[in-house]
Amino acid sequence: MLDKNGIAKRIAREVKDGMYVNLGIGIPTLVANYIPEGIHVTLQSENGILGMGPFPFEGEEDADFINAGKQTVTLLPGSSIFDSATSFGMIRAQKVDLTILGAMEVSEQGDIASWKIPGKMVKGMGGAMDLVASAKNIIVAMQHVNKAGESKLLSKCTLPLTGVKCIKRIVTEMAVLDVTPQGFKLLELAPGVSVEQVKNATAGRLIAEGNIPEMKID
Amino acid sequence: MLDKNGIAKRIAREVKDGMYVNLGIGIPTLVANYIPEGIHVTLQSENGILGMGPFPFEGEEDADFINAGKQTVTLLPGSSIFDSATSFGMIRAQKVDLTILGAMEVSEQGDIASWKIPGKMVKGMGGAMDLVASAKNIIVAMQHVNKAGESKLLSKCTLPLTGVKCIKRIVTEMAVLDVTPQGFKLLELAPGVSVEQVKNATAGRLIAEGNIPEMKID
Amino acid sequence: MSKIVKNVEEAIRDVNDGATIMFGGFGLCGIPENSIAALVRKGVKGLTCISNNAGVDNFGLGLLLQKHQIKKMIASYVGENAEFERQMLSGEMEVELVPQGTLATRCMAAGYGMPAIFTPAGVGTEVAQGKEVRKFTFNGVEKEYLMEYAFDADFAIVKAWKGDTEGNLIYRATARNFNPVMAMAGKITIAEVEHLVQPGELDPDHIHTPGIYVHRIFQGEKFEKRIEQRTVRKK
Amino acid sequence: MSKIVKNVEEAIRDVNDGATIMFGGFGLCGIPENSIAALVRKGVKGLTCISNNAGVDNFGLGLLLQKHQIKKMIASYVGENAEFERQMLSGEMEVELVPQGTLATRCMAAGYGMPAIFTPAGVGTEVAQGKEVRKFTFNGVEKEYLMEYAFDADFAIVKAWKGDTEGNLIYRATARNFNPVMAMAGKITIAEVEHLVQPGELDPDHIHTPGIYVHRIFQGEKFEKRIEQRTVRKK
Repeated sequence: MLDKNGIAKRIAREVKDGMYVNLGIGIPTLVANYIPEGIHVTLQSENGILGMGPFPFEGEEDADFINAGKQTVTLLPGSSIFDSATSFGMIRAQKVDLTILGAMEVSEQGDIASWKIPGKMVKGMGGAMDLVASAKNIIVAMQHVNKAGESKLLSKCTLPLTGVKCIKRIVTEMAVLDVTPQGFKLLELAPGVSVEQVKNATAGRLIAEGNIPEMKID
Repeated sequence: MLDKNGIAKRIAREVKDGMYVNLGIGIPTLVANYIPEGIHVTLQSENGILGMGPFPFEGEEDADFINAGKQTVTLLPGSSIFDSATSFGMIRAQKVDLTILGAMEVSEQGDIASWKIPGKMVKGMGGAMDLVASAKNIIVAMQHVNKAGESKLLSKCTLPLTGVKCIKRIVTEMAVLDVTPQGFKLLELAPGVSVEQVKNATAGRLIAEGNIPEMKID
Repeated sequence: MSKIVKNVEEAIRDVNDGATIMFGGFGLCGIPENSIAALVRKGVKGLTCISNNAGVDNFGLGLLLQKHQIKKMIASYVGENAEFERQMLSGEMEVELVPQGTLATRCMAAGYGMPAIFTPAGVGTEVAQGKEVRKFTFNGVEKEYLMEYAFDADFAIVKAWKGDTEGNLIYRATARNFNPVMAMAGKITIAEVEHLVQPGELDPDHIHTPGIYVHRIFQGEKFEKRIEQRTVRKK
Repeated sequence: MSKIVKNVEEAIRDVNDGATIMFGGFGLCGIPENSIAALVRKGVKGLTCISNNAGVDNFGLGLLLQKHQIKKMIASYVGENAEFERQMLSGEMEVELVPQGTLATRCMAAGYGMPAIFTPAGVGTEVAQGKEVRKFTFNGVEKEYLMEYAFDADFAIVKAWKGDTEGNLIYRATARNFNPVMAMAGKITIAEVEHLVQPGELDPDHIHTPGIYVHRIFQGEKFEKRIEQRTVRKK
């Protein structure tokens, strides 16, 4: 089983040189810490940054410099600032190469639910609906099961949807899976995790063919 | 009869303090020279200027500073530069208070033709179609008759249209006229011009009620 | 005809009960805090507020919320505000949740004189309910889009870093966010700035919001510029 | 993966016969003159060019026109070019005249991922022929609008004043014009700049075109920057 940083490390391997990447709140944010040396990646923050840098040094934080999670950040040399319409314009126009975000549920059709639990929690969708509707390459970073022990990889989402047929790949603490027309295709297992365990934790159709390799992380 | 500068002078009286004004090529451009002292007007040039100033001094012309007529211009303090989409965005959103442009023909319904003579001349509509379709207040500056001596104020335009039901007011070398549901309403006469002369030069319905005052110009 | 108003009270003088107002800002970053405080003092009620977020319990739009001045909130993310959630779940306040890009683009549409736009955001979700869905082939891909209408706001209240007396505005870093698109979209646009300067002091090439969009401008008395999530690293 | 190309030939290496290309510029102001000259030298044919104007007889797009490299021209105003008029009237070249705001907004639509937009420009004129007309009530006024589609261009070739190696661009004065909206809209965007600088030399707040839109960038060898209408006043 991976911890959150492990999931982030595995996803960081999907990031290629020259990519523009949007990282959602939570585990996706951690991905920035594990991007391999020598790879030049530009981070987009949908509140209006390209070229987002690390958190500021203590005492250098500035209220005018925040990311989409409202955290104080810095800008890297070569960065640019733009308004919210431009930001989502570049997202809709698929200029952002890779989007990594969290989810409450993903269905075997690639539907995603991530913003609302009826009667309980409604934080709003923020930019997630725009991102999932437009991004050409989306990876979901999440736990395989929720706090109640129920699978988050379903044949059909039960919560209100964020987007339909949009998720391509999922990385959890247990596995890497692709959404295929036949169902969730198991690509890689986390160290110490068996196919059986993934099967038990996956409510939707799982395809596990041949010898499933172990994830490479470091 | 007025000369071109006379027409421009009369139109300049329509310009009020605080207005944002777009001036077309030709006579409209001359209006800028006659805006009364003490009135603060901001000129928009649709290639991307607010706060356009006069022509540069000899030797100070710069290829990067031009107006919509491709003439070298200067910027006034407090000016701003923007792209073409923003420029026409502010035009469509009716942020520009007054548009002054030329025409080949105007109909008594307020239709305007100004961009094409089939088989003869097709320069393109440039920004004219956008301007007439959106502006809340449009004044046409033109000669009352064309070079062949034919009226340019018609019951119906004969040339391809630039816009429909959009012109509110016309200033020619002979008169000031408003487009009304009943036809061209004669508001003012140029010095030395009679109602009869305007009638003869107007092919569309002309309404001349009561005593028509003489234009005030200076 | 000067755009300068002498203080925030004069700037919001005709913001009355029932007004629809756009508020610039993302989280607490770049919000027109002087104007919000003045609206609280003025006590106008029944407001429809268009803003990406709803502030926190004791700052930003949260202050209007506490006084029950907001009838309807149009926002994309309201997660940081307990009182908001209470008023929403209890039905005291009407809430329209809009995807963030749709929110920004509906502002932009108003500013660009476009009555409606098409976006794929929300297709197949509850956001699409009752909306026109249309297929377009764009860049060779056929896809469904929602038609979303331009906002129609009586006022846009924005905050800029610098502004001149012609109404030209320049924003600083991510305090830009929704401010420029809302500034374009208000029937009356009110700008509070940190630094009010004379015409000619701002470079025409660097203006973010041309003055034509701004009807009233004033230098804010005090900017707290509260930080919502202070995240730092050690030196 | 560097965006810097060593010269204009490398920048246009894959601009082949039949390509659809957007060219920034208004009149001769802000046109990518190095790239146009290279396309003339390369001799690519059958081009569809999207540009507000078509240059003059011996400069700008007029050079491509002389060599009969343009199959179709999409423009708003072509009045300054005798050879253009000849090719258009004789039917040698296909011409689509588009209102200037529609031209700009169709570029913007592509850059903003919007498949279509609505504009009142051209309603009731021959521009409306064959197009969907739709009524909207916007700001309380009911009006007819044309639906116009986003452009689909293989390349956008733009000219900026300064650019950095990340592709960020800054334009100077009215040489901005169509360049930013076209830069956003090209599937491949090529930028020629007067000054190529290192990352960090441009202020992030003053970038007109964020680097994400720009795929190739180079410093032009020579900029003639011809003036079309030299108008001056005496000192």
